[in-house]
Amino acid sequence: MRVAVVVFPGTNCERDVVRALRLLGADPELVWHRETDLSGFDGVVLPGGFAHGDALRTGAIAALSPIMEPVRKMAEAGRPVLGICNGFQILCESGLLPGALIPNRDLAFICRYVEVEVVDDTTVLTAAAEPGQVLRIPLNSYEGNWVDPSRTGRVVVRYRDDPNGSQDRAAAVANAAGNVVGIMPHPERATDSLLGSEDGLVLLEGFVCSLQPVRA
Amino acid sequence: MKVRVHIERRPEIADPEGSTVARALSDLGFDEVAGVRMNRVIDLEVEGDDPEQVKARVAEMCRQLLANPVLEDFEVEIVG
Amino acid sequence: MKVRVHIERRPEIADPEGSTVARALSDLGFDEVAGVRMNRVIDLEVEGDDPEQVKARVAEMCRQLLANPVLEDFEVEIVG
Amino acid sequence: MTTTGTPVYAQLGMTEEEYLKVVEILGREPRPAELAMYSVMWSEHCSYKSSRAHLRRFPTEAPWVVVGPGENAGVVDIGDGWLAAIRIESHNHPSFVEPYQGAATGVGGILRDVFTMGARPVALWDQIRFGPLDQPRNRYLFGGVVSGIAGYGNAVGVPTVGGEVEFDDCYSGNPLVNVMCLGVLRKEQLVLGTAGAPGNVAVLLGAATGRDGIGGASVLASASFDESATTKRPSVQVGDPFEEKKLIEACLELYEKGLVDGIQDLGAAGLSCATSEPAGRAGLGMDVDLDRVHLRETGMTAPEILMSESQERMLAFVRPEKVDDVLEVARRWEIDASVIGTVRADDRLVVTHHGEVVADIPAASLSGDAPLYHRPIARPDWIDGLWADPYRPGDVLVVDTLLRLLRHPGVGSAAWAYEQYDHMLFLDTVVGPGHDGTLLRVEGTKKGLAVSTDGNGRLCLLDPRRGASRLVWEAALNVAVTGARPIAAVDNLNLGNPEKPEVMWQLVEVIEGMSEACEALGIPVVGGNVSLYNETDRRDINPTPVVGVLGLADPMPAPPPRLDRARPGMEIWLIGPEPTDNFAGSCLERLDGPPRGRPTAADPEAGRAVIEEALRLAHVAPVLHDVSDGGLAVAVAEICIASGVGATLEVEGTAALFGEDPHRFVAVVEPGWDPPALGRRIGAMGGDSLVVGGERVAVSALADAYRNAIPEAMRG
Ligand SMILES: Nc1ncnc2c1ncn2[C@@H]1O[C@H](COP(=O)(O)OP(=O)(O)O)[C@@H](O)[C@H]1O
Ligand SMILES: [Mg+2]
Repeated sequence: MRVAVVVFPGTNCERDVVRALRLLGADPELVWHRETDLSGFDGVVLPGGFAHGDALRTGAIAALSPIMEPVRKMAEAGRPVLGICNGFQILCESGLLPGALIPNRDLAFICRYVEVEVVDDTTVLTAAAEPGQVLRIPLNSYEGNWVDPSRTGRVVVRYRDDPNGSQDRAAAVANAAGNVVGIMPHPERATDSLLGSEDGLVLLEGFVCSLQPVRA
Repeated sequence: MKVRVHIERRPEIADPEGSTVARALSDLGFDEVAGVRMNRVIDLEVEGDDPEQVKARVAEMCRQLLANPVLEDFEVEIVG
Repeated sequence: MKVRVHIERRPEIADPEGSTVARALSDLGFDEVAGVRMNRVIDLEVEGDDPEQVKARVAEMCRQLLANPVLEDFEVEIVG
Repeated sequence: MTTTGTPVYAQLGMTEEEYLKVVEILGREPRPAELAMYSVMWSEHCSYKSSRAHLRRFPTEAPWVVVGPGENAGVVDIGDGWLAAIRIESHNHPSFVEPYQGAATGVGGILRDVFTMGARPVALWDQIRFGPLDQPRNRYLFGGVVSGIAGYGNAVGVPTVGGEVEFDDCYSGNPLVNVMCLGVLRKEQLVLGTAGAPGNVAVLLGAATGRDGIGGASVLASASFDESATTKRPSVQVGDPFEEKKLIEACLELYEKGLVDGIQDLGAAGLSCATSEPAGRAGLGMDVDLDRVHLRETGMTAPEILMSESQERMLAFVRPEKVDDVLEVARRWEIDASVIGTVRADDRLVVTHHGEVVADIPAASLSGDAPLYHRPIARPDWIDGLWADPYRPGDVLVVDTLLRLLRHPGVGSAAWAYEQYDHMLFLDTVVGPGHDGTLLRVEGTKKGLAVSTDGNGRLCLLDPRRGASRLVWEAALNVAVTGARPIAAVDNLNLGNPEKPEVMWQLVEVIEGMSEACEALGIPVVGGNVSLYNETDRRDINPTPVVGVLGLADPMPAPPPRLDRARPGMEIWLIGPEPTDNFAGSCLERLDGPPRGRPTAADPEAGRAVIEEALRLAHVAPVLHDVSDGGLAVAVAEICIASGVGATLEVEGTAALFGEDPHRFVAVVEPGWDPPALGRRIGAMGGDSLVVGGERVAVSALADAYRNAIPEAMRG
């Protein structure tokens, strides 16, 4: 199962995502943001970091990168598209997910474990999890405060407390079809008990399982 | 040509920076402050002779990149 | 009273964000852009009747908190 | 050459003697650009002219040292073809002028020092010191520095995994901002700061050059602050972590493809340093054409271009046939690159601007002939008075004292700071901030690298030699309790004005103390930094050396000891010598007033034995925690808080509970273990309170005090 892990200038979690996906038996590959073709890939991950230094608005410049055309096509074809942290921000900026991400309520960068609850298991990210399942996963962001004036976003994972002011305590949001998901905490950082938690595995497992070719 | 773009956060969107600054001002004893909104200004140096045309181009830049329609409104002004 | 504070980065101070935006605009084909500077505007709602006095108070807020005197210049304007 | 009556050399911070030395080297009056280059290169910050003679005292050799002091970072062999690169640097003065940018550019600079060596930077640490938080200005500086470190470190994508936060009056007008970086590389990727061979082409990579920090870091860090400092500010350097991130990736690709012979970062003294040092190291010269330097501003003069401290720039030395490949890599990573010079076979550094020669000097003279001062040294007379009058606490209320200690922002949790730092990136932070040493696994191996940094201005004020020695021992023990054997040290010597003989005495004593401890531990000093003139209105800071110790765990204990692994029913043991009732320099003394007395000296024999014991126990015990700030009571309280379990301690007396004598650590173990020779059982884990000396306090109350110490103080 080939997964494209997109690298924008300023992305920094790409190698962590590759490591975690390999752990689950997927075949991840780094793809530079100027590429214009993703044929041959079964899914795509936009990893965390600070694409283009977060200039202007987080994710704004990356959303216009050449790679986003094939990403959009994948999304339209129903293939799994996952944005983690900065990747979530890019998906919102590109319109693939509703809403936008603004600075945390307390205006501070937050790097710590948070507890989240899966509230919807019908997306590519939550397919292997149970509704109501509580996970402990690191949050690591300054602009993690999701706002959605249109109120069309589907919240699929929710913070148990409210670390950053996010609307509906949303930690992860999906499109209507459930194949495009953005998540603010980092599941790839919770894949090894030696580092403190393995709770991210169930999310990434769902993603990897969803890579199976869709029946025509 | 000098062009100034004002980008204003829509009133219905939360402004954590503005609230934080408002709180800090009142902590400093500036009790007369009733509200604060933080906005952005982007100053561009753009080549071109026709102000209307330049304005139209910059508006296009705003639509494509400089402003996010979910959060923000923009205004373009030729300043020199 | 509505007060607007313009905060501008001093011209000799580097503006990496502006340069990144300039590069992005040129990538999008807006070749006419010769330079971009990112600046800030703060809109305040301030209680008070005497515009001069309000202006002086807001200037004081700028000195104490709103502007960074090492990097930025500011200007206070009563807008309504 | 005078403008407003003051000679130009003096305006540039040079003495008349130094100026005459330039005239002697050149055999003529220097041109303006030449004078500019000598002035920055011969500044205290760049030339170490007051400290250099004394730094030679450090032990610097060991079979595993690959690169010792003198290059951008120290490099040690950690086995199986892997090397570790480490360096520490101060950004004290810039952080006082502009806390956010000062700290941010400090992070940028230390990263460049490490990836200049061919290493991928894997972790950062920050050691920051401010005046008390009850003053708004100190809160502003602390907040600004922490956001600057977060803003740069997080965005550049290197985790900040540890550090120190301390508060003391003496830093009110002069905060200390030190940053340290660790990198890892394969042996064959090591690159040095050399120009290589004649004919090599110099390629300037990264950000455009502007008037940033003209006479900035170097001159700023080489003079004291006074009233006029705020008006004479140089143009502040602004960091761009995004540019640096691209630069890191581009440089690592250059090394991987073997495209560069040598590379040098542009830090203090900018191009002056980056051209002359690599040429000087190779015994060669260089032609440099300033017209080819990519500039951010128009109308820059030659001296301005040569002195500019614009950030995020590197100078690579490349064989002519590889230049196109280098430019291609730069293009792909979307960074600017300009070919600005060629290495000469002779020793001249020849700089042209607008077709005119603006400098023609022996390249090596900028660093090689820098002034060397043997400044007067005198032991301060006040020290005997302090020694004669030690603090004697007598009996204290245990719980009340413990809570007061935990509530002190220098003892309480630093989470307020480190939760703003990404400390988890790269998935290798096995023991992160909030413990003793940081432990990082080395991907693809069974090895772990551990680092701890320690500084203590109070101890070092009272006895700089004993104080500095104890810092080394403490850092070494911190590393050992993660299971890693100390293998190297770096240091950052933050002191006052070296023109005062007392400060020079402190400098010499600190170096002696550190050297003695490193020798006793058998670890070399592989690099460091000296920051002098840390004074405001003639008041010097306490001498505040910061020591970083690097340790290697091979194999790494998995899981390693951590503060949060204690469980009800486990036993608590104390390993190490009995404490004395000496409180000189301790946290308990600080609650009472200024430091006084003479601190206990380190005991090398006990120190070594305790470290060996820690190394053994790290593979057995769920928790090992060294006893330092606040003594045993605080150490056990920290275990209770982290693990969420109470404890009963069978220990009494102020010295035993709050003394900070060196070489002691706590082990929490399963009952029925094989007890260590140096240890004694002092209690057990259990319940939800800490019970000690007939008093009792809920763990939740301890946690409250500990976690709110800084947040509370920051609310003002
Ligand atoms: N206190 C010290 N102990 C050991 N080495 C030191 C110390 N201070 C500086 N050095 C070494 O001197 C060399 C030059 O330092 P410096 O000029 O600050 O380097 P850079 O130009 O990279 O900032 C470095 O290799 C550094 O490790
Ligand atoms: Mg260097």
